[in-house]
Amino acid sequence: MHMLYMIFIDPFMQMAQAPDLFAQTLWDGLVAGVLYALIALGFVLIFKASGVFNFAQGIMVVFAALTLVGLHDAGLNAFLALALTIGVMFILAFTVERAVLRPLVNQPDIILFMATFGITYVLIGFGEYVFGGDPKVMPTDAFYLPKGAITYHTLGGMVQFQKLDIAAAIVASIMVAGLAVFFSKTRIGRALRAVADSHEAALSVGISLEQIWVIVWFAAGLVALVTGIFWGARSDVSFALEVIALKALPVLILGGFTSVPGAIVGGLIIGLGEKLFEFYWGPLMGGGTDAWFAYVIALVFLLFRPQGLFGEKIIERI
Amino acid sequence: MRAPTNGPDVAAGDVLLAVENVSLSFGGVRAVSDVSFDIRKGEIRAIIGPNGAGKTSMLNVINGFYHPQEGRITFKGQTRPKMRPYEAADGGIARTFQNVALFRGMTALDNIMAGRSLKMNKSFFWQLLRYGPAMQEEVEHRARVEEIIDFLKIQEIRRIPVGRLPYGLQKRVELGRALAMEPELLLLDEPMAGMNLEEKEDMSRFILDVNDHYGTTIALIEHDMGVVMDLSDRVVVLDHGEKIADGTPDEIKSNQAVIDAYLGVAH
Amino acid sequence: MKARHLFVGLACAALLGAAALTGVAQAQDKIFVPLFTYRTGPFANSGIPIANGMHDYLTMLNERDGGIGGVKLDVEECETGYDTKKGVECWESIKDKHPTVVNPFSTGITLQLIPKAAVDKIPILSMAYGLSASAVGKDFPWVFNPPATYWDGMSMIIRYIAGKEGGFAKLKGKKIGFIYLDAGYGREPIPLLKDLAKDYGFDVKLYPVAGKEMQDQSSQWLSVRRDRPNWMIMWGWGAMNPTAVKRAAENGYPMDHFIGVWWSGSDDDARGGGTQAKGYLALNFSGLGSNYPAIQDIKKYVVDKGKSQVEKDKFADTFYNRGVFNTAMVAEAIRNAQKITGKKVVDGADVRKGLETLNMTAARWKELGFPDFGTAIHVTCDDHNGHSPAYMQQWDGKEWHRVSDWIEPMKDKVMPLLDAAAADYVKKNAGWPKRSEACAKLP
Amino acid sequence: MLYREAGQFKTDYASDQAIFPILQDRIGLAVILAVAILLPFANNDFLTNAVMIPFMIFTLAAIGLNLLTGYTGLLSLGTGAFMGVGAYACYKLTSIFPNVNILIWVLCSGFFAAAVGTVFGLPSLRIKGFYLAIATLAAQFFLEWCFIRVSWLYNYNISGAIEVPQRTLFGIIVTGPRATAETRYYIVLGFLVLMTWAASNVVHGRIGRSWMAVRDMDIAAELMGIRLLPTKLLAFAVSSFYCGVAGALMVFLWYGGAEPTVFNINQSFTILFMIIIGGLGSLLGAYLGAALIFILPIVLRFAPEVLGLHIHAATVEHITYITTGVLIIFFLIAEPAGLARLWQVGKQKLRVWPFPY
Repeated sequence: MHMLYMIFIDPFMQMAQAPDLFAQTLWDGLVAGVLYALIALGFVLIFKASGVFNFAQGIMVVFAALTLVGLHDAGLNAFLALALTIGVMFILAFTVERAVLRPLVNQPDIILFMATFGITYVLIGFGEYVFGGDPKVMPTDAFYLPKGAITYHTLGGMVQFQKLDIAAAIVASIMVAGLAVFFSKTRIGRALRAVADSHEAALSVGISLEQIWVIVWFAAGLVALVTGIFWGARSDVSFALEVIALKALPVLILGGFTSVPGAIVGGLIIGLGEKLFEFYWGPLMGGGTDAWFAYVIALVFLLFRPQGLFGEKIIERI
Repeated sequence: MRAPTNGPDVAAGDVLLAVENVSLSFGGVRAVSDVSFDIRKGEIRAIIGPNGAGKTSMLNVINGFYHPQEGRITFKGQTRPKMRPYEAADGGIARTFQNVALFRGMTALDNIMAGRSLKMNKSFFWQLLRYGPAMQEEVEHRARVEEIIDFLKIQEIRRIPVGRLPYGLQKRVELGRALAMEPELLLLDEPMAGMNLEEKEDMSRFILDVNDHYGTTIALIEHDMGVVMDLSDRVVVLDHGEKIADGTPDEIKSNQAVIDAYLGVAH
Repeated sequence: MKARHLFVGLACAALLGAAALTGVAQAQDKIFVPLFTYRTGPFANSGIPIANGMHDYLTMLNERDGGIGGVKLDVEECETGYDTKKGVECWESIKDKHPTVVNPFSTGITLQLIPKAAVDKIPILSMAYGLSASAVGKDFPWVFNPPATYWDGMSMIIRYIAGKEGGFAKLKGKKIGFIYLDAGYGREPIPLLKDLAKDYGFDVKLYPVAGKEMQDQSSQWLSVRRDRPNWMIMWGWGAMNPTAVKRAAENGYPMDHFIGVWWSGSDDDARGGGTQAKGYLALNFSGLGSNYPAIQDIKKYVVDKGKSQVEKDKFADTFYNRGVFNTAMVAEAIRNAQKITGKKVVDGADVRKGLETLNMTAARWKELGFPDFGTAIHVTCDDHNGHSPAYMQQWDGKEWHRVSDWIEPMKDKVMPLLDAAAADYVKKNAGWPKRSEACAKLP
Repeated sequence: MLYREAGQFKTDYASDQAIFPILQDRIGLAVILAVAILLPFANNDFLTNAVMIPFMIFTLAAIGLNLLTGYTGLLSLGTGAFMGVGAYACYKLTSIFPNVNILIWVLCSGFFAAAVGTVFGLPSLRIKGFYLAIATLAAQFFLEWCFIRVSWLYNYNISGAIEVPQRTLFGIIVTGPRATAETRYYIVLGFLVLMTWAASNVVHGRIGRSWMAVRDMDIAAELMGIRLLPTKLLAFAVSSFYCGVAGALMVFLWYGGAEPTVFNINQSFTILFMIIIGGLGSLLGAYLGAALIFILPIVLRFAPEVLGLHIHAATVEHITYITTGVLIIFFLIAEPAGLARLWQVGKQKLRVWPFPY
């Protein structure tokens, strides 16, 4: 009886009694969701255009952020470092296309998936070799990232918005909007969508598949860089960041592997869901539920909608 | 055209499968509407119609892959509103597919052996040991499969993964896999699509032999009118999901609705 | 063609492998000190400075004194990546080379190696980590974990808090939060914390942080805001530490009421929090800064000669000094072993005796060139830990400062727990060998 | 010239259905087994303890995953957790019933893993491909959390880890620190050989065919009377059984104790690499993949030292990472179907040698 009360009534009582904490949980969930969505976005870009499930996205986040901070620490001007990092991400995209994707064209999905593990290993080794394994502090001032928080004393307590989180949310929105425009308005963007629909169709309108792959991997690299800057500023830039990539997986399930808005909505659902659950129900189980809750949401969700949030219902044909 | 003795006489025999007022739709799009026909024991029954007429959907309904929203199906005297595909298979319905649906990673032999799955029942324990009853069973069924392989003249390709076989041979292996199930009713979905004349003749002979030799009832979808008219005892014609004609090949040939449908005359 | 290249490649790899496996035996004219380090992987931020400290001190002894007792030290790092599998692999690769002592530097690896230590006759020195129960010498003759156990650490923190609150009586009704890495390491102090809570009447709130969530922690710190504990204690490691410090600062938690254990007090841990982290407290048992003769010698003989991997600005930071502290104990144990056995080149069995007679008083530390550097350690046959005191350090926004005297652990609370834990371990590990090694004595 | 099947005629289907129909293959197998049996006489503890025992345990787990992913086409990322279930089950069983032979418990722990695997396999009816992989991630993380959180599982040990007690078999110590490397080696080898043999029997018979049928074309399989859910669940159960036994062996005969992190997601990924590199749907592939992914980094780590190069341990580790990554990509490009396929191609070439076809 007590258990049922703790599960079904007490959390809602708490929400009502301390609305400030509830609001704060919602905000934290949203911020986490935006950050998850950013990682998922990198996955979606590559999957959409090349059908590759890019496991290396997580390490690309670390690699991009490390390069940026490494160059800055070496004494370069912040924006020069940023420009150089973008250059490095382009070289990476180009190399991946040349050395990995091109020789493996038309292979089954799982082989390409496996190849991205190879890329992960190379990037871990290379990144640690060049930059060392010790954590770096993201020079937030140099990049004009805001510090501090906006605090509202309201709802019988206080609600705090970290300026950095607000900036992350804004940048993420701009990025999503930018990508949406890119996909629908530009020639390359339309070509990308053509590739997503059918490789033959893309070839028949005279678009080089190789160029497109370089472009999407480069775009994913940029998304990784942005993700790395914000995650790095929230904690620090180290290889431990790599594991957050796993959080993008349930997001992808919810949003679908090919949908940009899906990645955003999925990210928000996962972020909100796990923060609310951990905050209100986690203590009942001894806490730490955020390690698995996102995956369970995704699993339950899949059982009812195997095609994802934005996917079409699949009719099987023979 | 087959010998006249095989026509009306057999057609008057027992009904093996009856389709009554079946309707099927996907999200508002009607694939089959209010279709009724029957298949009699021992006959070769053709289902024809222009593209998109709902022929394949009809086969899918018959072996339980699609569940019609309305109507009912009676097979061997038993009426079931919903039948699972494996229940259909268990009841003796086998089929081949429009686009070959072989197990591409397996050899031709294994594909046909897989067709015997339902007939093999030795427990997991014996399977683990691959000894005693399990091995005995394996050898018995291998012998049956070898008969089919001989019958279809595919001895040479036994050990080749089917993904590497030419299309015509794949179709033959697929027929073999269906035969391995020793079905009472064999559904063939365009068994001769994409074949040259010689291959078509071979396949036609196999179909007739199966019908004669094993007494298997056959329902087939085919586009080649010559083949259809030669092989089948009775023909049902679908167009836009509706039945427009049903009868012997001769009757169908002279049916105005059928001619209109094939020529694309507006209704 | 492709296939042929592959086979050639595989053959080469196989040959190399065979060579690697047979090439382990070598001549013994040096004292072999393997260092299990991790400069890679998710915990590298804590591992790198320690590795540098350990490596550089031993190298300095070689350069300055020509080794220990006139015998050169053969210092060899084995990279574990904080991964148990690789740790066990390292053990297997060094065990036939007459190693003197193994510092596993990972609780997971330590737990794995404890049973092997007695069999392979290699002592394990797990400096204030690993299995607390291994402090009981009669059950764990081959394992040493000075200068203090986690339980000692927790009791010191509570003693410090009581001091700040104005006595143990004032703890009544207070709320103490405990945020920890959700693993054996972080969970270990919980029983003692709960015992103390019962004794002194304070409330305990637990905030586990899963390894994967180390870099987020927003839910945990929001819960902290809800529960408003008077004090926060942290048992964190790796990237968990700087993130926790940052989140605490963001959530407006008073930093001078936030205390980390000695593994949560590196420079990187606090630096990540920037100026906001000002006031953060952590336990420490090794010295701060480079203002010690021996550390200056490291600079002179090793760092300035380019024989170290340490970055200039990270020389002699907190965890670097912790590494130095660790190898200072190792060196002392080797000296003791030489004295006890009369041998110059000592092996694991000898150094076990050396460790068992480790007695590093303030005077001895001074002799070694570390005046007032480390806590006094007295290891005995029964007590393989010493239960030494530690002090509190505080971050001023730029560096750590010592802000307390030596804080004594509550041995009366800790010892019964330790004995019970050791007995429990022996009971559960059927067939655990009875101690057969005689107690070592310095001549 | 030696590798020919000419002159070996089959006179009945039983011998034609044998798993190694060619004589030379059987001889080769016998030689490999003999080498495996004689290996401990090389008296190299590093080889037995740190190379062969783990290699065999990884192979066993890889066989398990290959039954599920390679043969049945169900991608799973929960291998590590299923191994954990086996290890914890074995630990609990031997704590509760210490007098029963430990090897029986090792085998029994497989059944616990099978049960858990079956439960987490239930979604496989509705979910396919990468979606299913992520569903198994839920199993991975949830079980990992349980290993940390449910203290009963590790007998309330303060260290939060499981510790292997000493157990004997006919008076010989088989687990715990005092068990010799040779004893443990032979036990693991025994499990591996028996379970490989059983797996090979299963995949070559009716059940294996129905698994592959489901993998290649699930709809056609269903229309042929192969029930999808029981078939997939059986694959999950058998696969998890193998992983569970591998997990129990790993803790009891290799590590001698384990923290929950041993069964983390990286373990799952490692074993997945093994089967992809080795060859999906091939038992030989599990062996080759485990050899490449597990032994190669060890060789790389110790190679510079042997060659007399003095490189920092950390640098070696970095180079190991890079080389491993490059080799993974290289092998995928050279033969996407895995090392086992390379082996077959080589064998085929040998058969018709000196002619190219």
